Amino acid sequence: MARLFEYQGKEILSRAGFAIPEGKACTTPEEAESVASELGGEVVVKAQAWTTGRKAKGLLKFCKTPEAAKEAASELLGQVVTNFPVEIVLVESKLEIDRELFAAVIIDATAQQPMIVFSSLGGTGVEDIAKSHPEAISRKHIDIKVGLRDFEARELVRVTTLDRKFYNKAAAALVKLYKAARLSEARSIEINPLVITKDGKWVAADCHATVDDYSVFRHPELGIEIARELDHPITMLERIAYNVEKSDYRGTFYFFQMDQDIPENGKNTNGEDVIGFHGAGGGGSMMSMDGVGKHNFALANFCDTSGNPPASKVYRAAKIILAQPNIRGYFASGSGVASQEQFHSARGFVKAFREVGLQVPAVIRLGGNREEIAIEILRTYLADIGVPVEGYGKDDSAVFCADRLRKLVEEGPYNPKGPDPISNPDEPEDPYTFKTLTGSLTIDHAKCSDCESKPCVDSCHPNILEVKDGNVVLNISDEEAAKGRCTECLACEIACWTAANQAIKIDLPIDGLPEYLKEIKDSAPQEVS
Amino acid sequence: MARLFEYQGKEILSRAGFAIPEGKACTTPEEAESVASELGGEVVVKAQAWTTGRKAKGLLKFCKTPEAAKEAASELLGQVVTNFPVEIVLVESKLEIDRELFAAVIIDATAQQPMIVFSSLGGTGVEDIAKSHPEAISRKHIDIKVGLRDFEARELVRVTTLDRKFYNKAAAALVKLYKAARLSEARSIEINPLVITKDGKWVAADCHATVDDYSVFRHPELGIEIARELDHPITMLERIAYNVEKSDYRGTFYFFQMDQDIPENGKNTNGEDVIGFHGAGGGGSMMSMDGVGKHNFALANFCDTSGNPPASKVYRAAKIILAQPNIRGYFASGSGVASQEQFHSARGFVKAFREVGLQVPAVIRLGGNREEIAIEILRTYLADIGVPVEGYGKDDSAVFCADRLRKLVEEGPYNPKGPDPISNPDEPEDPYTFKTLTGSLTIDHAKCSDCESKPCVDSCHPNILEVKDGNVVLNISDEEAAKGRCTECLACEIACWTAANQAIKIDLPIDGLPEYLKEIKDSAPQEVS
Amino acid sequence: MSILVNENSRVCVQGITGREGLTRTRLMTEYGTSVVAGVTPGKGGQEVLDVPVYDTMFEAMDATKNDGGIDISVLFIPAPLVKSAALEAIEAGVKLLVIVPDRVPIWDVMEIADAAKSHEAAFLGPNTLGAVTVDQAVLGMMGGTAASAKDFFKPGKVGVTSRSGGITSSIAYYLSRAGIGLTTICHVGGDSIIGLPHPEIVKRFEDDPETEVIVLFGEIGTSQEEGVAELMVKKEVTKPIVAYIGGKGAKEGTRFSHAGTIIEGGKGTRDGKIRALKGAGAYIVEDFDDIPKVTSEVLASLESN
Amino acid sequence: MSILVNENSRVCVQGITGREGLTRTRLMTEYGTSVVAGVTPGKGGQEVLDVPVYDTMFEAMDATKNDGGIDISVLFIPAPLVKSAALEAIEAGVKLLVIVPDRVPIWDVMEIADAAKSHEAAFLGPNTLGAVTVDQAVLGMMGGTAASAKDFFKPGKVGVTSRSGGITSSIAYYLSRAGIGLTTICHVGGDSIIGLPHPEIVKRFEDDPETEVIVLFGEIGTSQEEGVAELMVKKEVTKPIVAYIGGKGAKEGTRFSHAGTIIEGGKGTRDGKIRALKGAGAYIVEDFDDIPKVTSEVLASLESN
Repeated sequence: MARLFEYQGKEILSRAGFAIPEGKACTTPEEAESVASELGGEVVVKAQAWTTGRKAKGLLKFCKTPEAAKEAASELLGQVVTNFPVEIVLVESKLEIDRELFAAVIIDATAQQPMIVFSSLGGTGVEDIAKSHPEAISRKHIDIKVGLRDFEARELVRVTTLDRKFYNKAAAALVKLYKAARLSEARSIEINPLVITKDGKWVAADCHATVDDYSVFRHPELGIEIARELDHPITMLERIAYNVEKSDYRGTFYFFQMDQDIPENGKNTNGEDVIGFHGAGGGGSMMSMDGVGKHNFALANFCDTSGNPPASKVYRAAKIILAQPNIRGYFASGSGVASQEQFHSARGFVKAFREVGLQVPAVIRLGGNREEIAIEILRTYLADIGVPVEGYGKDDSAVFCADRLRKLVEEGPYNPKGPDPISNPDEPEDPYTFKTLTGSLTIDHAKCSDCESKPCVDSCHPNILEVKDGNVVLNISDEEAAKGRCTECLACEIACWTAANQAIKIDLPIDGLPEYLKEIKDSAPQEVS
Repeated sequence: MARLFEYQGKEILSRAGFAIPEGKACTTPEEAESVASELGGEVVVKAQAWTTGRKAKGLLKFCKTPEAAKEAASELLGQVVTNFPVEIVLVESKLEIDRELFAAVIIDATAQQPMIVFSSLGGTGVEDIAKSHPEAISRKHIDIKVGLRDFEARELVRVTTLDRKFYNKAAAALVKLYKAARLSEARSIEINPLVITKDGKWVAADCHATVDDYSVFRHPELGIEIARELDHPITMLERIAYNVEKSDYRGTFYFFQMDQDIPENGKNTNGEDVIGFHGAGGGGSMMSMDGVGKHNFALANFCDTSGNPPASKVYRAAKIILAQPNIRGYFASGSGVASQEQFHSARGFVKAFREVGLQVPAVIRLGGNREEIAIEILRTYLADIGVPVEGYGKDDSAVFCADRLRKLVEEGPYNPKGPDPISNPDEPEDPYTFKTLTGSLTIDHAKCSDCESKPCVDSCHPNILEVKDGNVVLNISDEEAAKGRCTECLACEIACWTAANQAIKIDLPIDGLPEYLKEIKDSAPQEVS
Repeated sequence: MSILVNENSRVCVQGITGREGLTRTRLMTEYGTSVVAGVTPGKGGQEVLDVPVYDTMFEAMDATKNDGGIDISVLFIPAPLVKSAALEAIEAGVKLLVIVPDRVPIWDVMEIADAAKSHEAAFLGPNTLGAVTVDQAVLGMMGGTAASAKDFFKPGKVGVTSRSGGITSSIAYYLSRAGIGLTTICHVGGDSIIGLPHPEIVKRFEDDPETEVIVLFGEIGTSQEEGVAELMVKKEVTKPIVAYIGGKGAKEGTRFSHAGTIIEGGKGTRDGKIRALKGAGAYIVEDFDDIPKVTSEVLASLESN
Repeated sequence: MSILVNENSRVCVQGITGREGLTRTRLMTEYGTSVVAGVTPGKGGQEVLDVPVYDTMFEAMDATKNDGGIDISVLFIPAPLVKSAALEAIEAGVKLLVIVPDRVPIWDVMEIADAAKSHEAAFLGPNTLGAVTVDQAVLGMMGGTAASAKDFFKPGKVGVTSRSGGITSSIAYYLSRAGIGLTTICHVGGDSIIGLPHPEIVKRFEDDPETEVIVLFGEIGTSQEEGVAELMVKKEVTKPIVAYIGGKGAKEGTRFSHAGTIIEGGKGTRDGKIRALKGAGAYIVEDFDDIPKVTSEVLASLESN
């Protein structure tokens, strides 16, 4: 349910033919000045921010000259409003207002229908109007098959206190408002105030809109880069995670930061230990968060990999979580009894933890289908990394697991071994490479040909490897592998590493992460010289 | 139900996302050459004409070079096909055809619903396919509220003999076809053949479309100048009439020519006397045509003014009918018992006949509401024009009236008086002018002030005239008069002419008619010198 | 009895404040039609010819519901706005619409038809002059003024259904002049898709105890007349039908001013219609002026039975 | 007895030839679900796991109608195509849909809901793991494999309804482990508009003679739990309800991965839900791990009555 700024909401309205004030969104004072001068006359400079009552907060400034608009813009730009810095101001011609009304389209989840709301009074909060002047407001569910027809809109406004001379214009405006919502698949569009100007036009003076995250893919016209509502400006790490999510349709991946500024000792101002959190499934994640909360932990982040994600996705999620500096532990826990086969996740953890060189203790609760194998994988392949990683299953509660992490954190410090990837560490002499859905797999046939047992072939979950002339190769086409027949389950790499010649390297790049890590490292406080 | 050319139909398809061959409509051989050269490779040059079986008729030419395309275009352009000269050729890349199918959307008037028809065989007439391979065809009525959904389209094609590997592409194509029909409000769109190319694309190789005349006003994208289907290219006079029709919403006006080449003696090749025909109402007009047919008359034109048209419209229709040279009589007849007040029409005839200077006898059957007054008007104001004009009412049948015209025609020749308009013949000294819906009215106050009786004020049907300071003026605003409060009933002009000072002139221009008349006159056969 | 409308029918006029709306409301009320409401959005609150005007159909329905609501709505609305007005009337619960305007886009008509079907409503037209139940009520503009309508049409036992508006009045007048009285006369409308084509009207006449003979005016194009013949063959219509089919002089493929009068292939031809009706037992009149004579003979033969 | 599905229910899988469709069809059939048809447009004619595949739902309906047709369709379809597949199933006459996919656009869901209403059909989801009627049938992907589903869930008298898929299995497993058997367990789906929210599922449990106690897992956001409380107050639901509401740790306004878990003003808060349910007589469990204990006590008290 991504929120839009006023100017974006107005663009939606305008595309549906709804009148909006003349104006333009500006990012610099100079641009504001030039727009004001183009518009001529008095303008209003409006901070684009997710808040109400902007006038009272000084976030709207009326300006009689372009110079005044420039000054207003430079005052507004950069101000922080509810965590977000103002990056855009909307410069518009001032409206000559005759009266103010209210109109909105929202989705009524219980009725499973869109609803239109109209009030012949506007300007102030619609809840207040509903209390003080209920006769001014009317609302109606809309039949989604036929939309809002003009006669329905007229009937809607007729039962308010609107003067009947406005009925036809009101109906025309509401029909366009609904059309705007329908065309953009908005979750809500609210116009408050809807203004009748002195020359009789119906103009949207302000607009609050939210759109449906699930449909933005078919609305490039909305220009929404990241369809997600956060309570802070999106961080670099969140952007990196979002790109991973977007480029892999298999299962869910969701990541956001809750503490971007963890002190070096890993304790927040409440004295809680801040940990990386890796949930699985919405309900299970929240249950698990409740669990860790009981043990004096705070979360650096929220993360959810679920819906049968491939090992590669869990791997990337873990690497992103571990890119947060100064966390004191790693806690992964889902609902406890997952339907998905848990060994995929386990392998993702193994690859990530070894590659990064895990520095802090981790508790991984992998309850569900094939959890025994999953726990065994963690135990086997992470035993030597110098910090404890404990795996648990469905019979161990989230609270118990959080308690284990508490104990492990307190039992430290440990001697982490540092990075020790499970991939072929050498430049391959005789590389055999194919693409996977989100990365690539390279077998060094120079090493592979020496191997008698070929454990990788047996371990391959989708059965796409075979031995040919003593080497392991695909038994499907490269295209099929790249389209997803290779499920990136990581089993072959682990098998080759532990039971054969360490000939395989699976490369699963995360766009932007290396640069991000470098930047963090460079900007870390230097010792005073 | 205006017919579209192939290239126009394809434009509709293309707007809805339906694939059409690359190409362009051309009006000159040079343009065809240049388009062919842009397209590259083999092209087909197709005469844009309303006929089927163009290939057999040599109206499609495959060309391997731009020069050949140029030559083909010059052969095709100007050929006459079913009365119409070819003015446009469509030059398209030749398709590599794998198979040919058929698809159409038509309107089923009885079911009051659109219908989609699909055939897994195409290329030849769909009626033939229906007979020889009924299993290839399926059809379905479409719920107009929701349109054609992809799953319905799949089910539609499933019950034909189409190979199932094509189901999804077929459904996508049919959904687009319906969308094309819906968006353009077509009466019918027929794609035959619908081609699957060798590289698997679904392309409309040909397209026959007709659109709804009543909705073209909201489809400027169709570029239809005259929404009417005729069996000949539109004539200048028809175009003049159409512009009158279009610019006056009051009542119906419909005119087309049936004989554009009347010999000087007014007799066609069957020896029938050709007359000007002026009907009123579809049914009444046709009945009246049946009537004249019994008396060895042929029609120069069909004309219908009905639906309560103002006098001004009847006036213009009469002038347009009389612009046809060499007619032997004028026959006006409606259903016999019209609901509309007939004196309006009568005044229209009076003004037109006097202005033009009627040369031939006329029978005007004005049966219906207030017919007595109407007949009286004709009798009174046309008694002196030198040719007989007889008025009849509801108790006189069309056949009887046609018989009267026969007798009058045979009783000639007459001595027509020539033009003698009922308008103020002089340049006004003290003009008082206001606009009416389709013209203007001027009173010469220099003449008006002398008049005691002011019969114009009493005769004014909508009561918008009054005497002020001895002169007749509007008692409403100029704007109101221009918007239609002056109904152009012509009563004031006739009253002033016959009972007062001939001070009024009502000017009701007919765009293009003076120029047309001049051209006819100039091009009339000159006496051999 | 009668069909479509009688003196007790409660009628609304949509577009009552317009030029045509006003004129025809006068015709209707003066003739005796019970016009109980008018609707023009934005002009509610006034009275027109003593008829209260409302802003929406829902309001009109609501305001009249204690007195019996609204049975019929007559539309005098510009063609591009007809769809909205018709849907409003249908959704407000009106069961019969009379759509007078010409040139209503055909896809709009299909939407109206769809809505009518799902609300069990019917509509006469578009492009209809309306209907008259003689000496009881006028719907639309048939007759022009109350005085001429009273003068033209006399009560009796014959129902008239016609595809031409002017011809409806003509037949009704000529029958009345010949001493043959009428129940209801009805112009089905001149467009290719209409709400109540001949077969529907004929069925209603069949069910009307007062109508003894049906006079039908057909035209080339559409399959309405063939549909009537089918009803006769299936014995769903058993009353005698006197039919005249116009269009002798029409060339195939040439379009006259009715959208309906297009001959498409072999369907809808004059000959085909006459053959079908004759085959089904209708009395075919070849000469328009003979309609009263034939009708009178049919009536006489009914009485002698 | 049970709700939603039993061993006799005839099930279709839409998208049966896809990755998930194939895997979950195996789960369903191995568990005992009667999967009688699969549908993938363009891939009809083959068999998948002995299930015949059809090109359209209409074809599937037609092919199976002599054996009893199709009761339920489970959708494994990419989110952008769900609307079309769901409307097809509904219009073909299927009365219960299980819409597994995540991220179905909300306006599509409203269209599905509208079609379902007018065809008297219901749908579970979107974004649901499905439902299991223990030892009879699985719909969707709950349990992962037939072996684990058999292992996790034991039959008995308790119905489970949950807004979280993983938690549905968890509660069902922990109850089973504690010796408390189950009738049907159901994940209502994680989106803000879902076809069968808690109140609808609870009503079905009320009508199911075998279900004696209902365990409900709620979350912040939406008004589903408040709806259940209302049913209890109105006595439309009289069976005991054991409820746990998750989201203690959620900050207001912050969005977690369920679209539903948004707190809007005072509505949909954890406290409000608990208050409503408690007020209506539900047994509120504060500690997730206590669910089996409380359920067992409620069952015991039922028996002692």
